[in-house]
Amino acid sequence: MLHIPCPHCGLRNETEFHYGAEAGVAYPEPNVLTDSEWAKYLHIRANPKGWLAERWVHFAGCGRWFNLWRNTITHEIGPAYLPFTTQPKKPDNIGQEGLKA
Amino acid sequence: MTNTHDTLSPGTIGRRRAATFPEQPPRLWKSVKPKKAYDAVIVGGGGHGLATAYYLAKNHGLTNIAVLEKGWLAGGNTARNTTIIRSNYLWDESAAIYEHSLKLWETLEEDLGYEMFFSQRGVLTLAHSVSDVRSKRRNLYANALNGIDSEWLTPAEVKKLVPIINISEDVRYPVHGATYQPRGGIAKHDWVAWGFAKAASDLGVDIIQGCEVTGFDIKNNKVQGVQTNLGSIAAGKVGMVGAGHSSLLANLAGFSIPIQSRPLQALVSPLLEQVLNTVVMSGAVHVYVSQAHKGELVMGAGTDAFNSYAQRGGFHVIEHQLAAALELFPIFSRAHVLRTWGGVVDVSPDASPIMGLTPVENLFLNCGWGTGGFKATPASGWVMAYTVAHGRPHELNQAFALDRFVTGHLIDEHGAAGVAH
Amino acid sequence: MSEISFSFDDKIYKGHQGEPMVAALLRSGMLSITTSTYHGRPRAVVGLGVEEPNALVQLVSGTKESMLPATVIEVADGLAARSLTGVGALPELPEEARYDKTNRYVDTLVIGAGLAGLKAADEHLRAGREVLLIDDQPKPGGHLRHLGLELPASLRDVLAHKSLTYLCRCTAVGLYDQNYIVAIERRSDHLGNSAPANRARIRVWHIRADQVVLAPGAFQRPLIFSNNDRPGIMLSHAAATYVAVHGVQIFKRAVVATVDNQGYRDALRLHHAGVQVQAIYDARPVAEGSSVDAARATGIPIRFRATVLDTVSDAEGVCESVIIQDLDTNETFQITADLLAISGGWTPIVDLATHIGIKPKWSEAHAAFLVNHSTDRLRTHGMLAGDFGGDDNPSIFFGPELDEEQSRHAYIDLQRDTTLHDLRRAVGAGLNSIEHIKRYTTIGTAHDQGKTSGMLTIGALCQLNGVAQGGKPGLSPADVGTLSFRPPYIPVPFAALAGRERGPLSDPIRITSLHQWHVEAGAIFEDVGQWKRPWYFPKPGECMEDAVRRECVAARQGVAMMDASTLGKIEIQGTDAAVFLDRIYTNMFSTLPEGQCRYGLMCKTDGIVFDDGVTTLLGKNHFLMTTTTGGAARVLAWLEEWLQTEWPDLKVYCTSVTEHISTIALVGPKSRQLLQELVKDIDLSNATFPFMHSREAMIDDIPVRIARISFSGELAFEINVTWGYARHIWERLWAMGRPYDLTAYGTETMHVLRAEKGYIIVGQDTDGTQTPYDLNMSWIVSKKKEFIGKRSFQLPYLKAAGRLQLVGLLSDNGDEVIPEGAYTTELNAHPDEHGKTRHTGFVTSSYYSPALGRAFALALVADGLNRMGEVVAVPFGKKVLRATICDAVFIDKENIRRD
Amino acid sequence: MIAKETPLEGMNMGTIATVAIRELSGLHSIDLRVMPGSSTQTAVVEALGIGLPVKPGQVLVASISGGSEAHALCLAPDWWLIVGFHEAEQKLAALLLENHHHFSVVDVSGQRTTIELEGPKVREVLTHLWDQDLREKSFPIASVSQGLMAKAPVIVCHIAPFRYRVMVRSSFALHLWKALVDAAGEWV
Repeated sequence: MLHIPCPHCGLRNETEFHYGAEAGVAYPEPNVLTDSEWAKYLHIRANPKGWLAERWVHFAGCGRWFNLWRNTITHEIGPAYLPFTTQPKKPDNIGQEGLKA
Repeated sequence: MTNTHDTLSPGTIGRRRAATFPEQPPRLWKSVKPKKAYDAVIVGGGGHGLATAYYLAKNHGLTNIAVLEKGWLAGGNTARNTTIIRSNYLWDESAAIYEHSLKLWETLEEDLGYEMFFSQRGVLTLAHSVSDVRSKRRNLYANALNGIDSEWLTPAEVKKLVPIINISEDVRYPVHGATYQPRGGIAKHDWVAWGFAKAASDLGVDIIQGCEVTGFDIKNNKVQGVQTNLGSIAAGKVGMVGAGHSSLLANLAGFSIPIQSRPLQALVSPLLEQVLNTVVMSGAVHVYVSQAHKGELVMGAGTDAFNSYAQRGGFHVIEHQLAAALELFPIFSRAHVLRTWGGVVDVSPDASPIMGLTPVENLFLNCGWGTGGFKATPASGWVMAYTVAHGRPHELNQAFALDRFVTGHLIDEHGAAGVAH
Repeated sequence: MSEISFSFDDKIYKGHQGEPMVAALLRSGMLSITTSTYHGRPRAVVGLGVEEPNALVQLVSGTKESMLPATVIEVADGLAARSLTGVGALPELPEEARYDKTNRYVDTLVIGAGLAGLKAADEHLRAGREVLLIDDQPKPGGHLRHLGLELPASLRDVLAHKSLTYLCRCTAVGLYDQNYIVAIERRSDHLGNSAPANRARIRVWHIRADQVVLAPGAFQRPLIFSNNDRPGIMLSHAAATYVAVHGVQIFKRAVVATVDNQGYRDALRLHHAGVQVQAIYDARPVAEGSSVDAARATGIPIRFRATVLDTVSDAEGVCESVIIQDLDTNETFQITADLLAISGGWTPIVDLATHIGIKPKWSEAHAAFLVNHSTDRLRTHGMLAGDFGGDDNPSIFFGPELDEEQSRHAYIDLQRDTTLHDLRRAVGAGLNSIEHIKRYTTIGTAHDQGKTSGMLTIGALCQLNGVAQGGKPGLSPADVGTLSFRPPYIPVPFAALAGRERGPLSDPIRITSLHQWHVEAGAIFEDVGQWKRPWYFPKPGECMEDAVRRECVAARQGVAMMDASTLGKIEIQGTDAAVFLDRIYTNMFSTLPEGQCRYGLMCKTDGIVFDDGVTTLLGKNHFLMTTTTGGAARVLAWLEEWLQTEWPDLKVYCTSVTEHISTIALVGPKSRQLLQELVKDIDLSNATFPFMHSREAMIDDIPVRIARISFSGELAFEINVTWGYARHIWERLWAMGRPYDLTAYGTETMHVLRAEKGYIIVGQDTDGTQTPYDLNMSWIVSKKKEFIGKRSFQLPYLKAAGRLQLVGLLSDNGDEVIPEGAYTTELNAHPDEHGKTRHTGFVTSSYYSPALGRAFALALVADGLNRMGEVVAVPFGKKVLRATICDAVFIDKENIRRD
Repeated sequence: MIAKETPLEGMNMGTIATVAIRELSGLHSIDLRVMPGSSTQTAVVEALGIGLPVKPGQVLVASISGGSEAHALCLAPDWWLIVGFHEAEQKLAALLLENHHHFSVVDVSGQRTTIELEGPKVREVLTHLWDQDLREKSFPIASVSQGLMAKAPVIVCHIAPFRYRVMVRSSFALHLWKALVDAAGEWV
C-alpha cells in the first residue's frame, strides 16, 4: 500500500489513486504523424528500472491529476508536482528504509 | 503420464500424510561458464527461454547455444506463477498458440523424460452476471470452432464438479454458470523449467546463471553478440526472452516496445486435505485457485496498478482477493495464508504477447505474456525456436508481431475475455 | 492461575488458564504428540512459540482453526484440539466468528515488547512521540517471561504511559512500503467459552507509522545430527522454560549440546529445577563467561570440542540416550538421557525487515544474519541488531560431519521431513542456489516457513560445499545468503484477511431511489457492475420469457416505464463546454441548439468506441451529459484527464449528478397522454415539444426535466427528477397509469426494444475492437473537426476491408432465438485438418421480438454491410442454424413511431 | 408540500453513550467550481456573502440569514461543496449570466446523503472503515476529506468533538449504513 503525496490532500493510501504511467507525454498534433509515430504515442511509455516520473490521479479524493517521481525498484517516493509545472530533478536515492536503488 | 496424480487424495476427512514427490534424477543440468561465441544466445533463463533453447536444439539442430540467466535459473515468473494451464482463449490467434501449447503439454513429460506433475484436472471459469454469461458463452462458441474442448456448466453442474463452491443466489456475485475445459489443469512450475533445462543441457545447451546482459553488440543494424557481467559473448542470433525486464532489454538494443512491468501477486496455504480437484477461475471477482499435488491451495491475484520491479505488491490486493474467495468457497475461511509473493509481469496494451522480429536483424523478441505466460511455455519456446532458427515467424506467432501496434491489428484479450490468467 | 480442563485428541487434560497448551501436555507426561508428515516418525514439541515445527494441532472447539502450533495456544476452559501430521483439514461448518479490521496512524510503532522494544518505546515516549507497541505474546517482557521474571518497575512505567498503546497477542505479519505494517491481533480464543459473542475474534491492524522500531528478538536454532528429531530433543531455552517456569517434571536426566553460552544458562535452569544435567557438550574449544563459571560451580561436567552425533530411542521412538562425538579425535561414546537440550546459537528474526527488500548481513561474531539498520524511518533494536546481551561467544557450528547413512536421519526441516541427505542430493544434482535447493527439497515451505530450518540449511550448504570443494572451510553463510522471507510472518486465516468484506458487504451494492418499489413489485434483479437493476417484473406464475414479452408489448402498444436512474449523468459548464464536447465526441455538439438533445459517441485515442449517451444543452454553456451505466465513473475520469492534463486552457467544469438526478423512462404510444395528465404547465404535443428536445416542467409542484429521448423507437419521455422526489413521481405515474395498463419493465425488455431499433449497447454489441464505422455509424463521425481517436481511423487495420460490421440477422426458423455469442460461418464451412472452422463473425444481441413475431439478432459480421441478404450458418452445440444478413434496424426504419 | 425522501429515511441507531449513528435528512448542497484567486472567485464570495476556505481539507462554518449555519467544504483547489445554504444558487444566478465569469454551480442535494456519528467511540468505529488519519493533529475539527469508506465514495467532516459527518453517494448509502452498523458491533 504505497503512501502517495497528493499535492492537494497530502499523504493518502494508494487505493485512492489511479495510475497514469509515464508523465510528460503530451498529446501530439495527430495529423502530422506517421502511423508509427502515432502508434508510439498510443502505446509506448517509459518503463525504467529506477526512478520514473509518472502520472497519478487522486480519483477518490480531490480528483486532480499530478506527477510523481517514484522508484520502481525500491518504491521510494520522490517529489510530486503539478502538470504544466517544472519537473523537479530526478531524486537521488533518498534512502527511505535504507534501500539503495 | 497424465491425469494420474489426482487419485492420491483419499477425499475423506481424517488425518493423512501429504503426498510425496518422486525422486529427482541425480543430475539436472550443468552450470557452466560462457564460451566466447555461440550460434545463438537466449537472454532469459525462465521457462520460455529454456523451452526456446530446448526446441532450438531438438527441432532445429542448433546446439551451440547458450541460455543466459542473470539470477538463478527460472527464478522469475516461472517460479512465481500459479501454474494454470488452459487453451480456451477467445481470439483465433490466441487459441491457436495456447492450444498448440496444451497439445505439447500433453506429451511433454514423455518428450523430456521428466515428471512435471502435469495434471489435467480441468479448468472452470465462472460467470457471475448476465453480461458475464454472454461473454463466456461467446468464448465457448469460439473455442468450439477452434477445436478446443470447452463445455458450458450450469450452476448445479458446477456444484457437482466442485462441491465446495457456494452456488447460492444470496452471495454478492452468484455463480450463473461456467465454462469448463477438461483438458486444462496445472503443472509443477519449477519442475517444468528444470525439465526443459535438463533436456536442453543434455542436448549440449550451455546454461549460464548469474550472467546479466548489459548491452548488445549491433553493427549495421545486425546483432553480433551481447555484453554481460561475465564479458562479451558473440552470437549469430539473439533471442530476448526476459519477461518482466523485456523493455529494458529492448532499450539496450536501441528500440522501445509497448511494455509496462507490473507486480503480480500470488499466495499459498499450508498443506490441506484435498478439497478441490479442479482449477477454478473467476475474472469478475479476481479468484484463481487450485489445490496443488501436495495439498496447498495456490491462489493468484490481479496485478497491482503501478510499474514496479520490486517483486512485491500491496497487501490490500491479497486481502481483497481472499474476501472474494470466501464468498465462493466458504470452506476456505479456516485456511491460512502461508506465504505471499510477487512477480514482475510485462503487460502489453492488448494483454497479448509480442513475439517475433525486432528492428534489429537477427535479434528476436518474446515478451508481453502478462499474467498468463506459464501455460504457453512449451509453445512459446516452440515458435520462438522456429523464429530464431529461420529468421522469420512461425505461423502461430505471426499475428503477435511488434508491428501490430502500428497497423492497429491488436489481439485484445482483456476487452472480451477478461483476465488472461 | 485457575485450573481448567481441555481436551487433546479426545483425552481430558488439566492446565492453568492461559498457559501454553504444550506446557500442560508436557506436565501431564504427553511428550510425543504427533507423527511426522512424510516419514511417520514420532515427534514432540521442540520450541517455545511460532517457530515450533512439530506440535501442530487443529482446534476442534470454537472456531475450529485448521492448523496452529500448540506452543501458541493458550489453554482455556472448553478448549479442544487434535493433533495433525502437518496436513490441515477444513471443516465444512459455517464460520460464525466475527473478524474485523482497523486502521491506525502513529508516530512510532515498536514491534516486540521484550526488553529492547520496551527500551525503544521509552526513548520515543521521552521524545514526546505517540507510540504503538505490539507484541505477539500474552504479556510483555519477551525472554524475561520465559525466565519467569517480572518486568522491572521502570519498564512497567513505560507500559502505563498515556501516549503508549500496547497490544498483546498482536503479531506484525508484514512490513510494506512507506512504513505500512499489517498486524494480526487475537482477541478472543484465549478467553475460551467466556469470550463475548460480539467480540471480533481476530482484528487485522493496518498501521502507518512515521517510525518503525523492529525489536522482534530471535529464535534459538537446533543442530544437525543423526536422529535429531526424536521426542526428548528440544531447544535448550524451550526445555528450560517448560521445566523451570511451567513445572514440567517429566525429564530426569538431561544432556546439553551447545555452541554458545545459552546452553550453559539453560543447563543451570534445568539443574536448579531438579533435572540431573549429566553434561554440557560444547562444540567450541573453550568458553568463558559467568554462566560457564556458574555451571562449573554446580559441578555439571563440561566437555569442549564435543557434540552430539546421534541419538538412540526406546521402542516408542523417544530419545533414550545420546551418542557424543569428540570433534578432535572423532571418538564416540553413549550417554543416557531422556532430554537432549540443544543450543545451536540464535537466529534473529529478520523476516519483517526483509519484506521490504532489506538484505540481512552475516556476522561472524554473532554466527547469525543481522539487520543493523538505523534510518529516520526504520530502526532495528535488540538481537536483530546484534545486541545479544550476556556473555555469548557463539561458534559457527551447525553439527558434526555425517556419513551417508547418518545424513538420511539428520533432519533439517522437521515439518517437511527433509534431511541432510536430501540436501546432498540437491547439491549433487547441480543445484547451487539456495532458492533451487529450497524448491528441490521443499525445505522452509511448511507451516513454520523455515523459522528454525532456514539457518540449518545455510549451515549445511556451507558444510556440503566445503566437502565438495575438497577442503574446509567451504562457503561462508554470507556466500550462501538467506532464503527469502515473504509475508505473512505467521500463517493468517483467510477469514481474518477477508475481515468485514463478507456476504453483502463484500462489494458495495448500489441502488437507485426507486429500488424499494422494485423490490415490492417483485422485480428480479440483475447485477450491472455494482448496481442492482430490475431485470424484469414477473407477474405471479410468469416465467422470464412471459414477463419480457408482456413488457415489450406494453411498451410498443400501450405505455410502459422503467427506472433509468443508473445512467451516468455529468453536468458540463463553461464557455468552452461546446468546444470541449466537440473534441470528446466523434460528432458535433457546438451546433446543438439550447433545449435540445443529441446522441454522441466517444472513442479512445486508439479509435475504439468507448461510451455513448445523449447530451442536452440545458442553457448557455451548460450541458448535461449521460453515459452508460457502467461507464459513468470512467467517462467522468476521462473528461477530467483531458481537461486537467491536456487542455487546461479550456474553461469547463464537470460535475457528477448521477445520483442527484433519477430518471424515469415512460415509453409507448400512450405515454404522452398519460404524462400530460400529470404535467399541466407545458404542452407535450409533438409540435411544441419535438423529439430530442428537453423541457422543464412541474409535476405536483415538483420541478422535473422532461426529455423526448427514445431508446426504444417508441414515443417516449425521460423524466428527470431529483432523488428525493423520484419515488413520488414514479408512484403518481403508476397510479395514473392504471387505466392505461401502465407496465413496469426491466433491463431485458429495454434490450429487446433497443435491439429491434438497431441501437447498440457499448460493451455488448462492441467488444473493445469496434470503430464507429464498424457499427455502421459513419453518420456520427464528423469530417469537419478533430476529435479524440480520429487519427487512429487511418491505421491500416482499422480501415481495412473485411472488418466485422454490425448487421441484423434473421434465422430461417423465426421461433428460434440464436444464442448470443454464437459465431457465423459460411454456409458450407467445415473443420479443416486441425479441427478448426473458419468463422465470419458473431452474434452480439439476440432476442425474441413480440413486435416482429419472431426472433432476431444483431451481429458483427465480416464485411456484413456489403452482404445484405446473404445467408450464413450459425453453428452452436450440435446445431447449425441458417440466418440471413439484414439491416440492423428491424422496426420503424422511417422513425415514425417516436413522434 | 410533498415530502422529499432520503436514501436512509432518517434511520438511526446506537446511543450517544458509545456511538450514535443517524442520517441527517435533507441537507441542501451545491457544488461550486471556480478558479482560486481569480476575480471571479472574489465576485462569487461577494455574491454569496460567505467566505470560502482556501485549502483543500478545510471547512468554513458561516452564519447565514435565518440564524442557521452553512458549511463551505474545500474539496480541491477549485472545488467547494456548500452545505446548508439554500439561497446559494439564487445568490449566484446573476453572476452566472455575466460572460466574463467562469465558474459553475450545481445543485447536488440528491447526490449524497449525510450520516452523522457521535459519541466517545466514534473514532474507533470510523477507523474500522476509514483508512485515513483521524488523529486530532491530522484531522482536527473543521476538517474535511474525501475518500473511500467500505469501498463507497464519501466525504468525511469533523464537525465537533466526537462528532463526524459522512456524506455518502446516495446509491451507496444503504451499503455504507450496513457497514457502519457492522463496524460498531462491539459498541452498540
